[in-house]
Amino acid sequence: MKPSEHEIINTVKKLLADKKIDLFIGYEQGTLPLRTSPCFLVNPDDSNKLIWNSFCANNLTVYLSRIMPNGKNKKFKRIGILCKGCDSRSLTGLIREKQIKREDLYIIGISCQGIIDSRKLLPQLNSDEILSIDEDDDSIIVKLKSGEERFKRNHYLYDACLNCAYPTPGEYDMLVRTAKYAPQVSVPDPAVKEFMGKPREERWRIFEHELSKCIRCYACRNVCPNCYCKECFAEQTKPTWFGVTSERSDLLFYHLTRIFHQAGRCVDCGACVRACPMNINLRLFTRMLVDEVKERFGYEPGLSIKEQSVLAAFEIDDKQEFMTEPEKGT
Amino acid sequence: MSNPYVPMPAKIDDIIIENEARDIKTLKVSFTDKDDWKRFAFMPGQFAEISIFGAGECPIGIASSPTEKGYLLFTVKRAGLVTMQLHRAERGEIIGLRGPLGNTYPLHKMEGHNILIIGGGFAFTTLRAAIKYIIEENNRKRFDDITVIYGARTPGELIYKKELWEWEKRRDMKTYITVDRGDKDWKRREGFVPSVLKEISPRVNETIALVCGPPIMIKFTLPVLDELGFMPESIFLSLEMRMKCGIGKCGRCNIGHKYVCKDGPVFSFAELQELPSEY
Amino acid sequence: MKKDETTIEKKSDVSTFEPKIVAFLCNWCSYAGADLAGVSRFQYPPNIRVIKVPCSGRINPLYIIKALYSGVDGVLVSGCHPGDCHYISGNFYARRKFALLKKFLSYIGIEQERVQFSWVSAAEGARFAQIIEKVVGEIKRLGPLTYFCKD
Amino acid sequence: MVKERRGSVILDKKDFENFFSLLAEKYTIFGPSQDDNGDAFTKIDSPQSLKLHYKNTHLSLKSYFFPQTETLLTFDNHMKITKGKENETEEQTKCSILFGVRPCDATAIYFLDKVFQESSPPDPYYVKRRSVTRIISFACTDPSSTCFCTSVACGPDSEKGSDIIFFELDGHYLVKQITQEGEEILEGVKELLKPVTDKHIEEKDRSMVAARHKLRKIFEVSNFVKKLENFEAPYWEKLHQKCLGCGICTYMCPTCHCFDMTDEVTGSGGRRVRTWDSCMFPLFTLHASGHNPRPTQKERMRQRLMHKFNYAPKIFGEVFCVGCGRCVVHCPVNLDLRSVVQQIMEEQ
Repeated sequence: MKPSEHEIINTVKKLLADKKIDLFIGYEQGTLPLRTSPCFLVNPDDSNKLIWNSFCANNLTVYLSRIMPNGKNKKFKRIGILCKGCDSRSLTGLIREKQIKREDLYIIGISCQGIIDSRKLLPQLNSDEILSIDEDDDSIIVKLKSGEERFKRNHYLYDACLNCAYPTPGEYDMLVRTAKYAPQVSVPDPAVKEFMGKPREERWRIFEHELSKCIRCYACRNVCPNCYCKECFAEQTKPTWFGVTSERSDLLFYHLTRIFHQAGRCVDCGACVRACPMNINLRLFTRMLVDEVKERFGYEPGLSIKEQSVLAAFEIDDKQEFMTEPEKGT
Repeated sequence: MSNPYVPMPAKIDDIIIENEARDIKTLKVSFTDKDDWKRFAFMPGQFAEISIFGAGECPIGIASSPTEKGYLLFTVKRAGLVTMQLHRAERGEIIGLRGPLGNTYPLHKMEGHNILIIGGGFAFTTLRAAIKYIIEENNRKRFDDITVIYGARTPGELIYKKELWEWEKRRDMKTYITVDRGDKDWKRREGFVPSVLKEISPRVNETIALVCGPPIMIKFTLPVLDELGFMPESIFLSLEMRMKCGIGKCGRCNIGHKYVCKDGPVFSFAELQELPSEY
Repeated sequence: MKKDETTIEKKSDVSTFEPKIVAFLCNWCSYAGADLAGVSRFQYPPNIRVIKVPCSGRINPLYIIKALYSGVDGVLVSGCHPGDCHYISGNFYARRKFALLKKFLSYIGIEQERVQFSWVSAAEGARFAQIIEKVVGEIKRLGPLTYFCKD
Repeated sequence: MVKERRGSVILDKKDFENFFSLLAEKYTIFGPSQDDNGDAFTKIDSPQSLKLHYKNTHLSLKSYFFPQTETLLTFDNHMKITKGKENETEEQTKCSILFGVRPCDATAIYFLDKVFQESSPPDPYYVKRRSVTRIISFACTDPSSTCFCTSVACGPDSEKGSDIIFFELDGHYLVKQITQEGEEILEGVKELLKPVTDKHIEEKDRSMVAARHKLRKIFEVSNFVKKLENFEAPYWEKLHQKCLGCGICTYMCPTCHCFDMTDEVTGSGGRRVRTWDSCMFPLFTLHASGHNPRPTQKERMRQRLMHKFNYAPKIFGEVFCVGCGRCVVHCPVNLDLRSVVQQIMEEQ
C-alpha cells in the first residue's frame, strides 16, 4: 500500500469517525483489469476499501450535483471527495455555477501523475493471466503468470493527461503530494492543431463519421460534471428540439449542441471519451473550444472559485473580426 | 399478418367541453371505415391508443359503452404533447385509433351481484362505460342493486354532468355525487369520496366494487373498503401508467411481472397486493 | 400541418438555387434597420425569413443549430452595434457566444458563410441591404446545406 | 452417444472454402469481420474476410432484427397512411445467414423471439426479418474473462436460437444441425459432409469441458431469481449509488427489447418511428401528470435486474441474461453485474 493511499484512508477514517463528513466519495478496486470504480463510504471502518493508483479515472465530482440537487441533501450535510487536478477544476466549476457550496465539501486533493488508458494498455497483455499490477514513477509493472512486464507510463496515458497542465488541485482542504510529474504550461492540443490543418470537406467527413458511430446512450452527458441540467434539451418535449432516432441529423444536433454547451466550462478531464462505448474521439471537438477560449479570452475554467464564467462576462473591446461587414466601396 | 401498430382512421364528430377549466374534453368519434367497428368490438374497462399524426399516441380509456352504437367517446385531459394536440383538434378531423387494448371490468363475475362504483376526478371515463353498460335495459336485470359514488374537487370539475343528474333520478340505482368544496349554488353533498363512502356504508356481501381515481383518493378509499368488510378479491381498480405500444412489448408499463397495458389496466386488489407497490 | 415546425425538403440544383436563410433580427436596431431599408426602397434579395427577437443576446446557439437542422441553408443574426444595445450588454454577451460558435462550426467543417453575424443600427437601412446582398450571394454560391437532412 | 450422433456431421477445414461458396449462392451471408470498433457483423463475400477467431462482436446482434431506429409507418399531410399498412409483404429475394454467431448472442435472439414473435400479437417488423434469417453459431473455445454464460442458463455450446452449431476441432468442424431450417441448409451442401465418429464427439466434448473450465460459475441463477422476490430489500439502497443512469448497459445488452415510439414531421408528411429506449432513463415511466413510479436511480436499476432475472422467468420461463458480459465491460463506472448479484446473494 503506497503512502498516499495510507494517508487518504487515515484521513477519511478520522473524518467519518468524528462526523466531520457524512459521506465520502473515493475510488475502490474495480472488478475489471486496469480499472477502478467509484465508492461511497458512510461508516469509518470500511474506509480501507479506498485506493489510489494510476487507474483512478472517473471524475467523481459528477455525483455531487446528483446527491445534492441545488446544493441540499437531508441525509448528507457535508460530503468528502477525492479530487485529482482536473476533477478539482470541475468541482470549482460547479461551485462557480452555484451548484454546490464550498462549505458543504471536504476536498482531499491529490496531485496526479497521469491516468493510464485501459483501452490502450489492455490489448498489449493477456488480461486472463494478470496476477497483480504495481507502478512506480515512470512505468507500470504487470505480474503475469508468464512473468513480469513493464510498460512506460507516458505511452499509455489518456490523451487528456498527455500534456496536462494542472495535475495538482487548486482547491482542497488537504493535499496528498505524489506527483513527480512536472506540469507543463497549457498548450493548444497537437491533435486539434493537426485537425485544423485539414481541408474543410475532410474535417466534416471525419466529424460526421466519428458521430455516426453514436448509439445515443447519453453516457457522454451523464458522466460529465458540467451536464447537471434538470431537463436536458435532448429530452424536452415542449418543444421537441430534435428527433430521438439514431439517424445522422439527430446525432449531429445532439452532439453539436452538447459540445457547444461546454464552451468555456470544459476542463478537458476526458470523462466523456472514457465513457463512450463506441470509442468516439469527442475530445477532438471539445478540446478545440478549450483552446479557443484560452487563446481568445485568455481564460481557463476551474482555476479559482472567485472566477467568472467566460460567457457570463464580456469586455468592451472583445475581438469581433468574425462579424460580417458589407463589401467595401458599395 | 395484421400490423398491431397501424391505427384505424376515425373522424371526430363532436367535441364536448366537460369542465369549467376547459382542460377536459370528450371527443365523440366514429370510424370512417365501416368494418372497423367489428374489429374494434370492446367491453367496458378497455382503452385505446389515440394517435394524432405528427404528435404521437396516448392511451385513453373508452368512455362509451358497447351498447351505445355508432360512436365512441374518449374523455381527454390536456396534459402532454398528444393530448394538447387533441385539444386543438376541431370537428371533422381524422385521428387514429388502435385497440381495443387491455382487459375489461369483470362483468361476468359481477352478474348476480350488487355493484359499488367509486370514481374520482376525471378518472370516471371507463366507469361511465361500465355504468351505461349495466343500466342498459336488457343488461340491468342481470345485476342486483347499483351504488355509484362519484366526487370531484369542485362542482365545475364534475364530468358527464347531464348523465349524473339523470342517474340521480333513476330508482333502480343509488347515485351519490359529492365535491370536496361546493360553491354558492351547490345543493348536493360535500365531502371527500372516502368519507362519503364511510357515511353511506353500502351492503358488503355479494358486492363487487370498481374503483378508479387519482392515487390520493385510492390511498384513502381502500382502507375504508377494508373497514366495511370488502374482500380484496372483490375490489377492482383501473390503473394508469405511461404506455407506448399497448401490446406488452415496449416494456415500460409493468408493475412487477404484469404489464398494465396487456394484463391490466383492471386488476383486483388481491392481485395488486402480490405485486410490488411501484405504480 | 398541425406541428408548427416542419423540415423543408431539399430539391434544387445550384444555378436556380434560391437559398432559404433565417435572419434573427434584434427588435430595436436591425429590425428597424430592415424596416428603413424597405421604406427607402433599397432592393435586396427576398431569401431571408425574418424572426424578430428582443436582443441578439436572446439567441441561444441551440436556435441556430435547430434552424440548420430544420433545413435552412444559412442563418444570419443581426443586432445593435456594441454600445447601442437597448439592454446595455445584450450584444456584448452575444458577441462572445457568436465568436466561439463561428469558430466551432467552421472547425468541424461547416462552411464559414453558412452562419453569419452582423451589427446593423436602426439608421443603417443601406448597410442592412448590402449585408443581406452579401450573405445571400455567398450562400447561393455554396448551394443547399445537405449536412442535416433526414436521409 | 447415439442421440448425439443423429444430427451431427463432419466438415473438413480444407472443404470450408467451397462449403462457403455453395452457401453463398443460395444465401446472403453476414459474418464477423473487423471494423474500427472491434468486431462487427458485415456482409461477407469471400471466406477470407471471415474472422472466426474472435471473442464476441462489439454490439450485439439484436440490431439485425430489432434495429435502433425503424420507421413503423409514414403518413402524408392529410393523415393518410402511405407505408406500413396492413400485411405489407415486400418479397425478400434471398434468405440470409448470420454465420459465426456466438452461442450467447444466438440464445439472446431466442429470447427476443419469445417477446416479438411468439407472444401475441406478433411484431410484423421483427418477424419479417427473423423469418428470412438463419443463424449458424460457432461454439466458444476461448471465452473472455468477463463472460459468465455458465452462471446463467446459457453456455459456450448453447444451442438455443441457432439453426446449426459448429464445433471447431483440429483439422475439421463438427457441424450439428438443430432445427428444420438447419437441415435444409445442410441438404444443399450434403456432398462435402462426412459422417461423424465417436473420436470427433469425444474431441468436441473435451474442447467444451476446457471452455467451461475457463468460465468460473459465479452464482446459481435459480437461487438468485428466488432471492429477488424480496422487492423492498435494504441492499437496493446502496447498490445503485455508482450508477449514472446512462443507457450503455441496456443498449449493449442482447436481450434488452424496450423501445419508444415517436412521430416525426417532415415537409410533406411524417412518420412514426420506433427507437430503442432504456429503463435507466428518467423519462421511461414519467407520466404526463408529472408522477413517476420510478423516480430515482434505485428503482430503475432494480427494474433492470428484476425484469431480466425475476419478471422474465415468470412471463417467459427464461432468465433474460446470456452472460455475454457486455454490460460489465462497457459500464463507465465499472458497476459489475456479477458483483451486484454476489452482494445480493450474500444478504440474508
